[in-house]
Amino acid sequence: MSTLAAYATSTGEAVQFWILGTVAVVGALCTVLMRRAVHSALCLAATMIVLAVFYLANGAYFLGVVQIVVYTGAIMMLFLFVVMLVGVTAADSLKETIKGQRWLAALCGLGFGVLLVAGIGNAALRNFNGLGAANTARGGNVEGLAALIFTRYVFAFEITGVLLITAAVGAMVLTHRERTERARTQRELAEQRVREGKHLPPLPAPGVYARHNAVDIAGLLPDGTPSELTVSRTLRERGQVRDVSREAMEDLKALEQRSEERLGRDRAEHDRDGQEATR
Amino acid sequence: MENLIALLVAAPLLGAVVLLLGGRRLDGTGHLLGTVLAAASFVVGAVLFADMLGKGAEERTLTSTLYSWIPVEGFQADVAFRLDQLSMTFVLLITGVGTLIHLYSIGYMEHDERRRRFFGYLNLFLAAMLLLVLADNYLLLYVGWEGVGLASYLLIGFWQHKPSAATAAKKAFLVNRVGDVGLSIAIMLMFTTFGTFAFGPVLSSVDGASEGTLTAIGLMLLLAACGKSAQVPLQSWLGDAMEGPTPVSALIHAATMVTAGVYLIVRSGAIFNAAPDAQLAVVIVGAVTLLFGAIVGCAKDDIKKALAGSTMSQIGYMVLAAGLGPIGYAFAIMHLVTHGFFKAGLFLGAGSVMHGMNDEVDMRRYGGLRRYMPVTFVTFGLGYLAIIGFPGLSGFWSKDKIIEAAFAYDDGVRGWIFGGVALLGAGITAFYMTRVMIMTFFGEKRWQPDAEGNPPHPHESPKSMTIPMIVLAFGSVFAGGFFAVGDRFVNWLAPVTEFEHPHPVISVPAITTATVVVLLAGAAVAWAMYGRRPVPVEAPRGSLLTRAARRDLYQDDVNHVVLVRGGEHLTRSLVYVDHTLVDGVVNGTAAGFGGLSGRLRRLQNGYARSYAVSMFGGAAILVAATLLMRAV
Amino acid sequence: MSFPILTATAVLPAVGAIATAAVPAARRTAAKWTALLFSLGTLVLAGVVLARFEPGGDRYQLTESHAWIADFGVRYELGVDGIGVVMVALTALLIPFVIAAGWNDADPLEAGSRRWRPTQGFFALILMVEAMVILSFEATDVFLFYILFEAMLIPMYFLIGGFGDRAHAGTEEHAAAQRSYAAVKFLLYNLVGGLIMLAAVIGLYVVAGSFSLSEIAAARASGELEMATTTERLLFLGFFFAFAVKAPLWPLHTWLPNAMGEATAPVAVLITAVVDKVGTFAMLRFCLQLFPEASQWATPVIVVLALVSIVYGALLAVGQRDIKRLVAYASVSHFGFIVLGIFVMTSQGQSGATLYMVNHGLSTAALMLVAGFLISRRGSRLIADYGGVQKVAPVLAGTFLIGGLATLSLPGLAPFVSEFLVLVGTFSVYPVAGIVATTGIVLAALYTLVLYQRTMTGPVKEELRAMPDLKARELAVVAPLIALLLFLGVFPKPVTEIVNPAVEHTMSDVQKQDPRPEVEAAK
Amino acid sequence: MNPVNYLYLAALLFTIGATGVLIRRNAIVVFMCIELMLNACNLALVAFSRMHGNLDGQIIAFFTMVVAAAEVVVGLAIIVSLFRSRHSASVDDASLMKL
Repeated sequence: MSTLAAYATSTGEAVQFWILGTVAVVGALCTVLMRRAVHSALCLAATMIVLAVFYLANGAYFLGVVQIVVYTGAIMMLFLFVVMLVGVTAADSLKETIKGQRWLAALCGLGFGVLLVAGIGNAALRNFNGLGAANTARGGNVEGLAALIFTRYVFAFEITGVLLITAAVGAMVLTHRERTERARTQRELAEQRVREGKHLPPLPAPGVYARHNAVDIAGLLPDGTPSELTVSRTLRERGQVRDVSREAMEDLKALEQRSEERLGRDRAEHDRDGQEATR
Repeated sequence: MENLIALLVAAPLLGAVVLLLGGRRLDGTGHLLGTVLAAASFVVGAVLFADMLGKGAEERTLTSTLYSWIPVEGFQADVAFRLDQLSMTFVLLITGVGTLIHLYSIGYMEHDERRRRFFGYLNLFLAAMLLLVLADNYLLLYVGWEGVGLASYLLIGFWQHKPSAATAAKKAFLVNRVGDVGLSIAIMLMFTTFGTFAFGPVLSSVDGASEGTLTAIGLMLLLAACGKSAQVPLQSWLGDAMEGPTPVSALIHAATMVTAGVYLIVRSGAIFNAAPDAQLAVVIVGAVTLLFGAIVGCAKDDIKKALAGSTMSQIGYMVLAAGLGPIGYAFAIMHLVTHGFFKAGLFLGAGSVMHGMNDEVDMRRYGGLRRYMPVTFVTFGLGYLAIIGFPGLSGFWSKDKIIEAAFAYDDGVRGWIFGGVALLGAGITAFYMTRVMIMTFFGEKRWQPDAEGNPPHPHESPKSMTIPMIVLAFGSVFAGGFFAVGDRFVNWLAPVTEFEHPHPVISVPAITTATVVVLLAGAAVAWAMYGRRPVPVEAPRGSLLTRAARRDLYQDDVNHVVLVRGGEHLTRSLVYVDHTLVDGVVNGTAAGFGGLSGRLRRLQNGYARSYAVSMFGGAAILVAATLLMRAV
Repeated sequence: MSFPILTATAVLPAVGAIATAAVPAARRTAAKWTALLFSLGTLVLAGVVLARFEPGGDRYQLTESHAWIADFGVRYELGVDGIGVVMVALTALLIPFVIAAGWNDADPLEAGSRRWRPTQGFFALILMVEAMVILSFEATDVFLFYILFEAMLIPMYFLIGGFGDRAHAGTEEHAAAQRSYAAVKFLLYNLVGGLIMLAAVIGLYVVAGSFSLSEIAAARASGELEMATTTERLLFLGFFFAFAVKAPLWPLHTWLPNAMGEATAPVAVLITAVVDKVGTFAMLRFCLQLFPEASQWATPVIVVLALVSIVYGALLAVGQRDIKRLVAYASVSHFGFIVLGIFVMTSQGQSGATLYMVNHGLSTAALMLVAGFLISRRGSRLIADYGGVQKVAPVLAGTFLIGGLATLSLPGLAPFVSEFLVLVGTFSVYPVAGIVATTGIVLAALYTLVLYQRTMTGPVKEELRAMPDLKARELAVVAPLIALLLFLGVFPKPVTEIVNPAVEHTMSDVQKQDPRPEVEAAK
Repeated sequence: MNPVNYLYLAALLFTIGATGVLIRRNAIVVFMCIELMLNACNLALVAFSRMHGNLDGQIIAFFTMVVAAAEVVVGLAIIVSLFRSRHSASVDDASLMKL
């Protein structure tokens, strides 16, 4: 293990870097470019796992594991959870609405990247100490970190602990909605509906077709247009309602055409029969 | 005795303060108080005069320093008085005529609800005028100078509800201010030249100064005199000043204030004596005004304006005489005093006529008044004879001397020119005064009803008005003779003004004869034109010269076009420039910043991502800067 | 240590401001009386200062000195010379008149108006201004002066922007816009000036290492402190610019007509008679004393600017249609005279300029306050809306005329003395400038008399027939001012006695001698 | 191979993440991009730790993770409550930061 942490990289690490590095960059790009948030999240998770491997490769064993457990395991799951909450299948439009924003962003990104690369390239980073000594000084990477955290960085550590608790409480405060009044009973709701004078009877049922899962298909009004009321609001907002009104008409049209053809052929046969009969 | 000098000024000043601050409680008695205080001042003057007569000719000058007025490093102005023969003459004239006119005003202003204030202003005028002639330095003289200007402003505009009166008052003050600029600059020149502006030191150290400086001082003093004494080119205000009540015209715009310019020149005689160019300018101004006023006087139908033209012309004589140097100073002052008598008398007579004619001033609507106003007719007539220089009356003695002196100017061509002008002026004077006399008191009645349709009922004025007229008529008749016999007046003034006997280019009897002939000719022409034919009620169109003279020889029109219009355009364009250019630059800058901010505001579009871009760009710039700094 | 009387003159009005502001909102009259009493108390203190000041004594008297910001050498240093003590007295004298004249100006408007007018605030702000102006006349520490110079803008801004003239043309909204324009313009002009001055103040500290006026002046005089010519000139310009904005000198004057036009008449008096004087006073005290060579270097340009101010201000006054703006432009003209007097560097000029500051304060106060009374009666600032006032309100017209005559420097009234001294002082070194400035007296007569003629004489306008004459309170405001104008006109010695030694000091600062007369006159 | 390549990779990932923040409107994706940037920093820190042969870099990376966790918790909570009130997770909808 200690050799891995040394400043000289082995060929194996080089190969690993180039392969996984590519993966990480592609993952990052996909995070930015995917239209659906859930895909972005998955790509980001992939990048993070790659980074965890790099940590391990750099001798930061503890961090590598924490990266997987905390980041990939906890934080990314939190992301996915929120994505689900907000609407998992809604795709973002990537069309830019602020004039010039994309160009400026690209320009700044490119410029910044070039600057960073140039800076790193200019920096004299040739002599590495390697991590071997540091990692082994107290018996291992974890022990070494622990020694530092609980000595030199103990205040920072404690303060981050406080920060975490504050954040947890803050999140609760932000998302929790205090119920300030008694929940209304079914009777009261019914009475309210009567007072407001709309939808006295139950909402109309969704359209039911044998070939479809009916919940996401709007029931059709007599003129053939779909009724909004028949499908759940959540589905509507996610854009997951399927409109089958035209489909039904087309089905009918196809049916009619087919029967026409069938009937036409019958008539032709009939005529022929008739001619034959008169002949 | 010195302490009495301050009392001369203090008495009318007290009157002015009490009357102006006293409020309506004094409405009933105010005019009496004013008159009494004016008379008190005259009495003090008479006492001082008696005292002065008791002393030798060289010891007659009294000075009295009250207190240090403006003590500043290198600049000492005192409130100090000087009473010598010259000031004494003026004191007696001012307080004497002033008291008479106060008396006259009691009757004249009887029906005016603001009579108390009128007397307050009159007292203020007396105080300022006495300060003017009693001051021992030019700066204090300047105070009196502006003080009489203020009193004149207030009195011309006394009937302020008449826009024409208010305008005339403003015009008088403004034109006088132009003259005041001259006096200011003269004082400043004296200060820089002599380090002082007190009469004694300045006039006694004239020899040390260069002629150029003295000429400059002289010309500036002349400018001042032109303003105050209505000499060309600053004469335009005097005609309009007749908008004031007639006693004001008599006192201020005939007898006293307008002669202040002559006083100034005579007082500064030492300076003029050393600056012949300035003297020449004075003589020219006097001669031009003499003719100018006379010509204007010939054409005016308004009795007061005709008299105003005459005043201008007579002061022209005085200025002309004052410009002649030691041969003329005493005669200038002598004519000034006799003129004070007869011109005040003439104005009071005119006032009396107007009083009886529903305040009508147009002579074409008078006529035949001699039977209705006998006292006025006689006193006015005596004044008339005096002013045209009828032998034996006051005007003859004083004017004749001036004509002689003018012929004596410089022994050569100049003597002929200015002597001739003075002689011609005498002729024109006789013409226009005869015209006034005939149109007013002779011929047939041309009376017209006034604006309300009341026909005039001419009647003799009350005693309070006629008595001053009679007293002044006495002066008009006898004063000149009294002064001239034995050169009394000349000898009296000589210690102050110096005196040389004039040596005219032609003999004195010839001049006297010529004068008499010329004035008879003038009077005869006037008789031929106005006495033998009926005078039309509506003024005929007249010749080119008549029309020009009616319009004051177009001087007002020139002023209007050049100064008023030009000034209006100038101020209007300056207001525009101030608004658009001076202010515009600033407002433009402000608008520029506003516009820029408006543009920059669009960057703040509220989109967090936009802000993020700028942050990111900023970070990039920071990185770039760091790298650059490392690279350098 | 003796009683710090100079501090007291500034602390008392400041305390008064707090006390006035603390009076409950409903008791407006009590607040007014509080303000008036405090201002009168300050006047008494100023009288004590005047009495304890010895004209022939040290240059700076009644000095106080305490460390303030030790790290930068900033000290709380006070002291008055002859000029300062006169200005303190003038300020303390005028404020009671301003308060009395503005007695009803900050009352709530009639019902239905949405504008909020905190009466207490109005009087508290006036006292605040008084405190700062007085202290700035007393400050002998450049930094302390700078702070006050800037800080007095704050109450002035609110006085201009918050309490406009009730008489305005057009709608309330339009008037509010005009007012806020004027207030912002006032603030911006003065802030720009102050900013440049701040740079110069810092520069001075860098060069001299001290903020103390007396220390720097002494070091300069003894030659310990050498300033490079360019440095001195730049620093001078920095200071001068700020003072020229405040004074105001052409072409930096355009804020004044707006501010004076939109503010109430007492506040306009406060601006022109009190606050602006800080500018001219500071020219005398700081520009000439700290930068004598640079002052002489700049003199020709400044003299020309002052002349332009005189003539230009007067001409623009002639062209105005608004009474208050007319007075404002007349003030521009008068400030031209003051600056001229300061920079011609003769004894007469400087004495005249100092005297002019006092007299202009009195004469403008008289004219402007009467104009304010007139305007409040008719509800219009336009000259054309008046006519024949003399007939219905003779006392008002009379006081207005006297105020106008003082403005045109009629001999016998105080401004004549100062104006003539300035003219003589100018003429003795720059004859042409003297002559040009003298023409200003004709223009002054023109705008004053035109104003009087159009408003007071002629037939009475129909709307004015019922106009009341001056009330007792108003007469009590104007009468003492006129009495003072008359008194100082015939007997200015009490003031010149105090001012003369200070002027001699200044003359020796700039190392100038009065020109000798051409001829030694016989005595 | 030179371990500096890790730094290049970190720079690249950081830039991609930053660009993503600027381009995407969905608040959740923006958040993910921020996480990507943080991870890139961590990678760089770990690489530095290796280069310099001490563990401080890792400690800082560790703290970064903790803080990132706290930040995600709060951030996601904010997104959820925003979504509740606005029925949208787009950052452009919350453009009230102007007059």
